[in-house]
Amino acid sequence: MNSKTTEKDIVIDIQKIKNDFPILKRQIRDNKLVYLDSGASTQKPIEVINAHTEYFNQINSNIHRGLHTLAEEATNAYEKTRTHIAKFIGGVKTCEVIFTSGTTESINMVAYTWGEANISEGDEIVLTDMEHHANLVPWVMLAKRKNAIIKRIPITDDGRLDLDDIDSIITEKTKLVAVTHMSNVLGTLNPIKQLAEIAHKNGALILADGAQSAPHMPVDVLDMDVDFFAFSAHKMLGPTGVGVLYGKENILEKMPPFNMGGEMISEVSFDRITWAELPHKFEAGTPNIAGVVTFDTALTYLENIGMENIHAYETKLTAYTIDKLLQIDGLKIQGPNNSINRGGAISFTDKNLHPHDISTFLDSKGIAIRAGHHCAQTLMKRMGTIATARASLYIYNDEADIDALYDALIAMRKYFGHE
Amino acid sequence: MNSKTTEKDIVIDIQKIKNDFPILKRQIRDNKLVYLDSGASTQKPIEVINAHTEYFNQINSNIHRGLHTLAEEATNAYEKTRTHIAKFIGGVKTCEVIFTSGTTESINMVAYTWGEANISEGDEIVLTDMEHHANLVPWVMLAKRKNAIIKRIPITDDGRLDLDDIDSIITEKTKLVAVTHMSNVLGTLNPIKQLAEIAHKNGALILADGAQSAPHMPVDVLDMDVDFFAFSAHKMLGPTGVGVLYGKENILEKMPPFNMGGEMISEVSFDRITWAELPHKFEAGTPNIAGVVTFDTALTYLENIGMENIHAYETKLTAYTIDKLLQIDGLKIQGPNNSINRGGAISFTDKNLHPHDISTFLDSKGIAIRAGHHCAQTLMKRMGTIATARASLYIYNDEADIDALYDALIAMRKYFGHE
Amino acid sequence: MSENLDDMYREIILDHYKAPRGKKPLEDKNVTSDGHNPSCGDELRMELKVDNKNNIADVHVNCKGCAISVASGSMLAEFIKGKSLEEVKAISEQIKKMLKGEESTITEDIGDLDSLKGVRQFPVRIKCALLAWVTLIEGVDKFEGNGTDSSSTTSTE
Amino acid sequence: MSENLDDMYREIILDHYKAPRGKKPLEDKNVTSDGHNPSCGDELRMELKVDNKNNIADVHVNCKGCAISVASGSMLAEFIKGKSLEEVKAISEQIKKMLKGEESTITEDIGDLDSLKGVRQFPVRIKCALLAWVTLIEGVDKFEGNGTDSSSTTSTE
Ligand SMILES: Cc1ncc(COP(=O)(O)O)c(C=O)c1O
Ligand SMILES: Cc1ncc(COP(=O)(O)O)c(C=O)c1O
Repeated sequence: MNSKTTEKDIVIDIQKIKNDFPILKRQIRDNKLVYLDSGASTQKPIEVINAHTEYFNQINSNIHRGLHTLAEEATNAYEKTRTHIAKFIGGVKTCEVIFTSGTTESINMVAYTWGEANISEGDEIVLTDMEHHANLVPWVMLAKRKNAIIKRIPITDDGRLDLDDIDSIITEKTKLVAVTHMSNVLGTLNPIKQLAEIAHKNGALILADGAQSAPHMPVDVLDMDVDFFAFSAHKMLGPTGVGVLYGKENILEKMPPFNMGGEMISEVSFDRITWAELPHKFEAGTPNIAGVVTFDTALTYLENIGMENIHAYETKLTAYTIDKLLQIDGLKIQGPNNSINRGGAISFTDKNLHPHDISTFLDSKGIAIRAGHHCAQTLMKRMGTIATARASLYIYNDEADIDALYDALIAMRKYFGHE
Repeated sequence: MNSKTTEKDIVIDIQKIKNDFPILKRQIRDNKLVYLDSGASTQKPIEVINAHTEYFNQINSNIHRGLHTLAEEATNAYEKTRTHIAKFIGGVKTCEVIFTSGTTESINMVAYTWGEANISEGDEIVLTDMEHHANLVPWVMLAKRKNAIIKRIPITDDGRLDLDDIDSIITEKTKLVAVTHMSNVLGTLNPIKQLAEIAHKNGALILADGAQSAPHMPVDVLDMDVDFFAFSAHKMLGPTGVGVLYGKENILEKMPPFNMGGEMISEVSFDRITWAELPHKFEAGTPNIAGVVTFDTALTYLENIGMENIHAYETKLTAYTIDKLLQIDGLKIQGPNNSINRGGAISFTDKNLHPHDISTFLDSKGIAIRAGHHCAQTLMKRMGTIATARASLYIYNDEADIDALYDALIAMRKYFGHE
Repeated sequence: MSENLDDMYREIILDHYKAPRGKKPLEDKNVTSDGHNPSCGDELRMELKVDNKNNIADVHVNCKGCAISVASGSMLAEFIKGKSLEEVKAISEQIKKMLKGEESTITEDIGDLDSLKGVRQFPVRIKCALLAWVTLIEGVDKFEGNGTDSSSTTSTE
Repeated sequence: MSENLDDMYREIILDHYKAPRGKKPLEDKNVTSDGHNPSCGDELRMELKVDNKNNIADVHVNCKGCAISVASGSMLAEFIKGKSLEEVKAISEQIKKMLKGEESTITEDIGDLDSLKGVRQFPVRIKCALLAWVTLIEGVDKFEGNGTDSSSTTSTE
């Protein structure tokens, strides 16, 4: 990872990258696939696909406790990814990295364990008006169970957090601030470090939902000083069914376990059960071993390009995209209208057309975007819309993809008679 | 699946099968791998490995809600597996098949949702003395939280359930009977249908842990009349990170959801949240899509051989294995000494050697077995041992593998001076 | 396969979408029924005036949604006007079957409605086409249940 | 690589395993320490007689476990007899480091103990070799804490 990259340093060999992703050669309805749905899930480079095959051809075995060669190799490969992640997110301890099945499980794990043990009647949990359901429903339901109170940081009309009244929102009553690092709908990047400071000053913990940030930029959980950080492998070139929960050691130590079963216990009798050490306490049963092992290759692929480079490249492409979309009459960007402090999840609405019609039409041109409420119904309400169309970018996208999107949107307005 | 198979009908082309599994060509410490650890996790045939690659090369996308071609194809492929499983376990409704990350999560899901809602102080939960920690720790901890009572069905010295006093164990106080269909340590097959009848007569539900049975024999959850049934894909030629929870529709309907986030809600506001229909209510967030899709191919592979055939073949090989092991002085089979009503998980102990030494020695000959408590510490205590060595069989094993095991065990006793 | 696209967005559908029928709210209604697809955000309000011979004297449909749900609502408004509740219920069930790809026994000429068939190739959009029909059935059921002014909310999900 | 196997199960280790030293329980002990590896099921009881010059006058080790944990306990019994608590603590820390692959500064001749190095190639077995040493440290700590008869339970997991 480069420490600092200016625009002219951006070295992305986009043709090489496109070639690394076999699916991008696919034809969709007679057009070459233009994949602009990476916010939902990214495509996988051939290295990752091969690593998965290699694992099954050479190593496949259950891990831990096994004394034979395959079990040991599988365990080493599995733990290698853990070490890699610990470095990737800023150099934390390996015992602070817990494998889950995805961001959703990571956040639910905190709600069911830390939340059940620490939230009481009258306590306050602070969310924002731009949370994904994964970082909203668990807290709303926890608050219901505990008679706790949900407070929300509002957003401005252009989709930024509005921190004007933050001192009346995060107070000494606050037990947890749960906030997305980057909005999956608006693209907005939130000032996590600043919020962490405010939370800690008030004696609260902070959880950052990194599902949309970890794939696209350097992440340093120590510098941000978050207590929990959650993300998913499938949104960063990795396999499905693998996620991460980072938690500070002293907090994880005190948390009760979540799922219970093999590997997460030390001693079991019908009267007394003791838990295994971190991180195993939180990894019950056979994990997604092949997935975790493969994730290592995805991280290496990203690091070879460089997370700073990726962020810089995507920022440039985001600016290009916003610029193009704003040239289309009747289209509105839902979220920041510029590329400052935002990522490449770009939502838009058409004053005449429902996002579903937009998506169906674009698909007929081979362009994959997402349309709907993006698991953010409360945000939709705030934006005064029922759904948006969303193009979301990654390292395998280029200006040609955006030009194809632009042309298709023009053709669409004609098709539906809204020229 | 053949309805009835007599011994002479068994048609297993063992050479073809062995060839289908690339890893079986691997050399371990200068010996060809002899894999006898399928009870922990099975190897994968080339078809399954290819299906996984194909998914990433051609279809990969997030599912549901997506309106583009890839999303639709991925959704169809994902739901196809659900339909397949519904048929595989006896012809249940697709809405009764819930995808989880494994047996462990399946059982924890029931404990956290049905259990939290239905178990009260003084209620009784009936387990057995041969449960895997995955079907023991969640219930013991639930009982602790609720001041409920754990009762156990004892086992006989040769590892069968002892049902003599069953009427005093399962009573009107019983709310749940949670029992393994096949023991991962002893190999014992339990009379689930009979237990279900007794449970239901007493107004209790029954959960069967099918982690070790579903891979090895025809399973009909309707005929057994179980309320819940849990199993893992990775133990039946499928990927890691995929499991199934079957539950009866009317019971699942009434259960609150487990993890919360995207896909499992219908409407969300800060005041009111409504859940999605079955099975989606229980599948929060992005599931292990690639894994679920690939599992379909594993099931087809098994069905092409035939579950009746598989069971018959393994029964024969189990008899052969037991017979061979009993020829070795100082070795004791922990579990039934014959192949009647048991599967191919064969535990043994040596009167002089710790199972870990057995396993390490066998590994030096390329033979992979498991040694330890097998996540069944309470069973170990009951058997009066601290650990066992376990050889566990699958369709790619044959008598030559068992002969290799036998020869190595003889060599081992010599090596450690216990001839 | 741009044909596919034209299969769904047939000219007749785009025509209904661009100029929906039954736009005018009724002054004199005795059924109000609201429909809703949370995952799409589609919202539909339907008003019926049922006369004393149990015929539908007038219809109003207001749909905020995609082209398919709007067009489906518009076609419904056009088609059911003047029909008896009996006829309307029967045809609604048939349209539901047609959209879900089940066997339907439609023999009469259903005119524009036939064009909804194209939606079947887009499974995620079927519920959009269904919305108006499900809302109608719900409204009629309620009406028959109490015989007077009735209102209800329903969803196709 | 059967060499590997012989690396771990060196002749000297098998020798200790087959005939463990310190087998006899002590009549006159002032430290009892129990060790335990739940995942292996290994159990070890250690008894020490510490004389009034703080030297270890006698040792008893009883280990129910694998060849490695038994041999490691036997070597320990042989090695520490007659040494001072000071020396014993120092060597225990060094053996722990050696087993974990950290840099150790052992200069003296540790005799048979050197053969435990081979275990490092079998990471899951390291805790078996550690058991006796960790149990010893725990026992000595307790002894120094209260100066009289002390007992404790510990684990390497
Ligand atoms: C009987 C039994 N139950 C449950 C499990 C747990 O399965 P998993 O680790 O796939 O969650 C196992 C696997 O070891 C098992 O053998
Ligand atoms: C901001 C955000 N949080 C959480 C999630 C949930 O991630 P997953 O579905 O991988 O659990 C997503 C994915 O859509 C997301 O964008």
